[in-house]
Amino acid sequence: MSDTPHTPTAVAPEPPRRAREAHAHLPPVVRLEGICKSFGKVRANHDITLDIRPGCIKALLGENGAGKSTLMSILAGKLRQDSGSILVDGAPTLFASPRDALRAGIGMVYQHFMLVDSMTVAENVLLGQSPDMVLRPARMRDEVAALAERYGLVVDPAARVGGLSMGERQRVEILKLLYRDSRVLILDEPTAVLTPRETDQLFEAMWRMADQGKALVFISHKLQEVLTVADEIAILRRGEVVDQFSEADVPNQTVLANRMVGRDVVLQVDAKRLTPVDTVLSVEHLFGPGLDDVSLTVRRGEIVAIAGVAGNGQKELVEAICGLTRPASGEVRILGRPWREFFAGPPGRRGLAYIPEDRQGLATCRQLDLVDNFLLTTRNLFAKGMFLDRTEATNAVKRVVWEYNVQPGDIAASARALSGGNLQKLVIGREFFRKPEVIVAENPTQGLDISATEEVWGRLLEARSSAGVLLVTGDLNEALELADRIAVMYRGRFMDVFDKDDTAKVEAIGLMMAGVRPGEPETEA
Amino acid sequence: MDMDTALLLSILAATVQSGTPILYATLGEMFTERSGVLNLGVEGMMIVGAFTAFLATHLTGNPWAGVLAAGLCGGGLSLLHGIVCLIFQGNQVVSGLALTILGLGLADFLGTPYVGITTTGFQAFAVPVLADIPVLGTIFFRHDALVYLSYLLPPLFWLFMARTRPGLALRAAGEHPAAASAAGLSPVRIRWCGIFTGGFLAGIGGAYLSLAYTHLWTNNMTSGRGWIAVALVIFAFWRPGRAVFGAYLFGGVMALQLRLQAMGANLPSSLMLMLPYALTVLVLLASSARGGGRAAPAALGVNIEPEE
Amino acid sequence: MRKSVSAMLLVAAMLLMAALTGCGEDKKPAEAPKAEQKPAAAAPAPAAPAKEMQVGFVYVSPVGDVGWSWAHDQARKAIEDMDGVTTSFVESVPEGADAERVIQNMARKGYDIIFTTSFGYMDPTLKVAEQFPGITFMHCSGYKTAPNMSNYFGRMYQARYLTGMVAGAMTKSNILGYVAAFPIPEVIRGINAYTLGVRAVNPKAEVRVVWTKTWYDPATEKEAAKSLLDVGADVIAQHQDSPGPQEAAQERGVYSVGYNSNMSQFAPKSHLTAAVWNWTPFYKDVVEKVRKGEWKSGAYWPGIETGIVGVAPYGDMVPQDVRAKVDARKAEIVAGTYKVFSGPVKDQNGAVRVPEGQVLSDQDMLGMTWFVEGVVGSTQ
Amino acid sequence: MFLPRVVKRQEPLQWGSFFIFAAALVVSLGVSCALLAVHGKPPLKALAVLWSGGFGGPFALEDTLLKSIPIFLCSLGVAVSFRMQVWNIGAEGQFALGAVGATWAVLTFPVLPLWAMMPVMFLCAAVAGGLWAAVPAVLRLRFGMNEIISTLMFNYIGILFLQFLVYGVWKDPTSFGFPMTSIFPKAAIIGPISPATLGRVHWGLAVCAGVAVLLAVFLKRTRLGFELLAGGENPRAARYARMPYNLLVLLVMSLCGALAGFAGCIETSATVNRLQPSIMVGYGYTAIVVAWLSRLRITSIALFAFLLAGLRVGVEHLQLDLQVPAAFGGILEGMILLSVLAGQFFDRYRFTLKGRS
Repeated sequence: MSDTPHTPTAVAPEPPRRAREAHAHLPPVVRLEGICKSFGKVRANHDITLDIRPGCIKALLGENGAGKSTLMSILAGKLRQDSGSILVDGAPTLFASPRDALRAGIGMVYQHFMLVDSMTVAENVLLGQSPDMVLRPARMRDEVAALAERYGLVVDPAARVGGLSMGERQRVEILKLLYRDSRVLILDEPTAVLTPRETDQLFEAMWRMADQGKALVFISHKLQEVLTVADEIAILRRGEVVDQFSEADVPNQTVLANRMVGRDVVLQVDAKRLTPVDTVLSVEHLFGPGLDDVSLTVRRGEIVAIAGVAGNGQKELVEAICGLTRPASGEVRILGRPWREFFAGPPGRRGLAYIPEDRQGLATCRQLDLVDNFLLTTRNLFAKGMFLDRTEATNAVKRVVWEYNVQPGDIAASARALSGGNLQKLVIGREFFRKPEVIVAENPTQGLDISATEEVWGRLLEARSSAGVLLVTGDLNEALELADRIAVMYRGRFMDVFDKDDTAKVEAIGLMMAGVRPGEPETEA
Repeated sequence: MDMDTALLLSILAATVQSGTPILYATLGEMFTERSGVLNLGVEGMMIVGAFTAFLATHLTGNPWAGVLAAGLCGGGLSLLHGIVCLIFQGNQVVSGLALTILGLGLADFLGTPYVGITTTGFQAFAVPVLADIPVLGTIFFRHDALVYLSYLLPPLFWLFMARTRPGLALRAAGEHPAAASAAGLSPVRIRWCGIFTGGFLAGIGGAYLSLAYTHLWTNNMTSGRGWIAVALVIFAFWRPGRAVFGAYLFGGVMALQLRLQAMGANLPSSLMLMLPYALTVLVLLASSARGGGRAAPAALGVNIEPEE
Repeated sequence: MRKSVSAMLLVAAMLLMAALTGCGEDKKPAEAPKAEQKPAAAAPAPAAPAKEMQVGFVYVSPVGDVGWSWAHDQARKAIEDMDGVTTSFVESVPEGADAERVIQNMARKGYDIIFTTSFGYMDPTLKVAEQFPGITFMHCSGYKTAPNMSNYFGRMYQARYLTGMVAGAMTKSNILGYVAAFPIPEVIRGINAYTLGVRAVNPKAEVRVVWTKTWYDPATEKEAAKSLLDVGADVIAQHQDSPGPQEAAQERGVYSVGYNSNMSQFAPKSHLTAAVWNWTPFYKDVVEKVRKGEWKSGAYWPGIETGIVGVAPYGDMVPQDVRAKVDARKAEIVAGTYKVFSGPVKDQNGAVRVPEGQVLSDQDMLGMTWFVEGVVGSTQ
Repeated sequence: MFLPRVVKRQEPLQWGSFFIFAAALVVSLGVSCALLAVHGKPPLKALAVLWSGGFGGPFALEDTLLKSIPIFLCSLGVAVSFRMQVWNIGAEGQFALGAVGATWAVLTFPVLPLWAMMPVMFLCAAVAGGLWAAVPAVLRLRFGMNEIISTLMFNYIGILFLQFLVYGVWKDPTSFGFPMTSIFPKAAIIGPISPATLGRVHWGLAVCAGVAVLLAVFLKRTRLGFELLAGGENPRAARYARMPYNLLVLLVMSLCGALAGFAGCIETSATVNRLQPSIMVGYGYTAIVVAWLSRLRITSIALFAFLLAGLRVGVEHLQLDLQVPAAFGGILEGMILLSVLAGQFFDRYRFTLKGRS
């Protein structure tokens, strides 16, 4: 997905680069040459050649699944390429482990932080690189504090990582690499977990690092950010580099987007408004871990989207609504029935359907076949007394597989044979089979290709006629395309809930995601 | 000193003594678990340690050779767990159980000819000066060398974990192996060390039984102490200080159960013998109810998948 | 590379263990029974012409334990030396269903006499005896018989009584400790006889009992002995096979009384004497009788006069007058002029169990479940 | 560098897993035999004795079959709970309580006729074993207590409780004070099916068959059975699909307890005809080995229960013929479990030599 053009991010107009030219003449630190990598039959990287230069921020732009992370994992020594070579300072180098890559001065900040929660910031930074046998906590703290100061990455070295915000954790990750004088820093989707304000701070730190001669690789699928921060841009599509631009010849956003997705149209759907009728889901004053006084109603015939940076309570809210965790206080009513009563039994017809983000770990069992996976939530529909009617279930699965075009359609195969998109189709087919009247969909198109996304969107809009849909998404474009109303979530509470037609508020979504109400002065996030 | 005080002191001294093998095993298992590996084979490693300690002492005449042999063989057996879990990604729970079955079998199989022989082993000696401290001297400083050695372990354990580079690495491997890996460490290699050290200490715990507690060897002489050690690790919230408390608590109950009979308490002996096991359940219940499970290393029992 | 290093370490550790055992093997005197060299008898027919008598033993514990099974195995070795007899044994056989299978295997393999030497083998032995009427079964320490199955035991309580006399004379604190295995009549009888012996020379003394529920667990048994020492006992007696209690006594510098065999090697400084078994004469007699066809089923309970039980040589610390007194009483028991459980015998609560002038019957002794006066402890 | 590297398998193994199992068996037998050789025993002959003792001939098969009855029942329960990732290693104690429950029924209603006695006995055994297993389940669900430790401790406590009863209140007054109940009345003894053709093989075998069929139907055809299977596969998905996870844990534990209780009941009634402490010979632990080897497939459980029973019987012959200590059985069990565990690696991964540049 391309990032939406109408997201106002508060970015400094001109990068405050001072020492850009100081490094321009230097040869590349690292050169990737003809890298190929397959997982089974899936070709993740194919014949990729890239240069990474000191003092330069290189953006790797591509959709989910384009092979960006795989490529960088190879560079960081985490994965091994099938063929091709990595040249460090011109010499071919073999990375058997992240250790080898680190020795060569290449470090990576992973999307999922590699930090030990129970240790302090200083301990995490010095993990695996303290020169002494015996640790001296006071000296460790001083060292880390000095380093943080130098790059403008403010964080308390004595704090336990478990208590830090995502932005702070990311700074710790960067400090880890800086501490060991890494020359190449790879940042994998670093802004996904950040508020806009934290994003700006990160960019400033990146420029500062580049000025000091570091080579940075910025992996993203967000055009706006890439254009803001990068010096050079490489576009990956389906595991191949389709284009490379240096700072001078970066084209405009639309061209970039076309190159990235491989076709012109940015996905748009025709979402006609329906008239919402009765309330199917109501949440009143919900409190709990990660939740702070959340109230919300969803009516039949509408899609309500919850937008926000991941980790601001969306997961907790969804789990409470979908019966996975008991609400600590407050009231949740589904189809007019209180939480406890509604979730007393197994899922049935005309109830609530939950399409979770984690389709492999939560919505399905990898080892079971399609019929058993189908029965997971529909078992009550095929129960005859204490027995299960498997014949009828098998027929139903066959119908759903055909109707939703699940490939490959062998219902006796285990679920792990399905790709992400097909698995999602199966899950949606299963959930819609029950004719639900409340649908909770959590990032339903994440990791899906364009055509699958189109199909999923279509299904959700279609389902709206008989159900109320709660759509939780980190993709603002998705929220704006599908939703009738939008709620912005920040630190466990709704900043606001408003109609999609309220353009003033829609404009302010970015600020709200950072915890700022429109009209209020911006405060420290 | 009147009779009751003397009795109390001797019970406390016996507490320290019967707590010592459990303390070794508990600290060993704690070490292994801090590296992220759950090794339920403590009972097996202890019994193998008890046997090899006896055998080596019997052959060499030097109990320290026995202790070394016990450590090496306990550690050696634990490496089987390493092979299954670290190389072959086997289930840690089941592998540990298998290790227990195997260890009990091995020690019994190899040890049968040695039942009924005595060996030199360790003898109690009073530590000069310290032994003369009233009360404490009697309780703590009139034992054998392995008991004195065990006093050093918990502080060393703490120092190692909190204040050394390898300790930091070990904790990282147990909490977040991927983070350790990203930091250039090899969590698998660290876990090998954790497993071996745990086995080594469990072996010494076993050695205590056959070289100091008695100077004899017999099958099943660990009689569940290894399992109690596994439970104590949970009870201790993976902290060495609490492990000392737990081990001595059990030592106390074991010492008490027989002394109650000797004092003429008219209770069926089966019920008395239940005490340590019932206490294990209670103690674990208390620590579980207080959320002790949350103190566990985050990656405990989770294998490190091989990288492709 | 790393993996191979660890694998090598492991192999090395295993080799070390194996090598240690191997060395140990060499030092042990070769005592492998000859039976194992012969191919197992293929025909299960019990009526095979008996050129060689095959005698089988089923033991509950390892023969190396210098205790109960060891004592039986001494006798087995003696039989093995007889002409035309081969023996074999199975050790560490759990009582219960497994025992039945082991005994049955022996019977199928054509053994002529099978000795089963633990109480728990009684019912299994009986079951197998019913299936193999041509084979002679000898069960030790039980009470059931069949046409081809005898039970036998020795009057160990007589030796216990005598050792009690020694202990009673040697105690200063008047508290004696008794580390007991399981609360079964055999053990209770021994404790009672021991107590009677103690009180015969020292009426003020009491015997404290601790149950370990073990037959061979040095750690527990030693700890039990220590617990008795802690409450003031200065002589320790035991009814298990491990020398753990002896060790405990020696470490504290007090006296001990052994069981099964002369245990003085484990505690030379504290070992007063021991109540010992000597099964050889009885077993030889059984083999001879079976061979000659004179064997009869019955319940055999020979006493000290046959030498099946006895008292081990006294330790140096036992004074001459005590020795003389005990020896004199031993002579009376051998002659049959003195019975251990002759009245009046009171139980723990002071009730008279054997009135003045009467003697407890064998039946009552075999089913004894009460303690005599002077014992502190529970019979459960 | 020609070190092999590990690659995740994309397709599941089909027949290969059988060969891997065979290889694991060979490895474990090989190591065990090496130990025998070190001990100075002829390894090949030992294997022959092991085989003929456990499986060679009608007597051996009869013994093995008898022994596999309690192992099979315990394994069924253990397998179901392992499948739910509930690490119940308390089959031994549940077996003991089952024996206690059955004995209680016999001692309380000694005059019941056979048709009433049997159901009452089995019911009491199942209830006693089931409750004994339910306690650790409740402790886990309510307090998050580790069930591995609690079930293990409950083994020790259960066995001592059995001893307490047999040494105390239940002691047969005519047993001369020995720890055993009186012999059960005829109506309470599970008899042989057909002494002429099947020897001592008793009706417990029929109970096994019945239980196996019922369990198979339950798991394959009922809703609760489906929930058990799926819930064990992925506990998170079970929560997602709103399966009553707590109830399922309680159910599998109680089921395991009840099945182990059946085993205890059968052992008491059919094999020793009375309750005595020596019925405890570690079937509950062997069941763990069987359960893991067979991964819940009921036919596999039957096969492996028979195999390990044969191993135990064969080891007794080893002892008689070659004076190999009984503990050899433990070594074999441990080695087989370890090597099969290691072998399962190849279900998910394979080694490859290619792909290094």
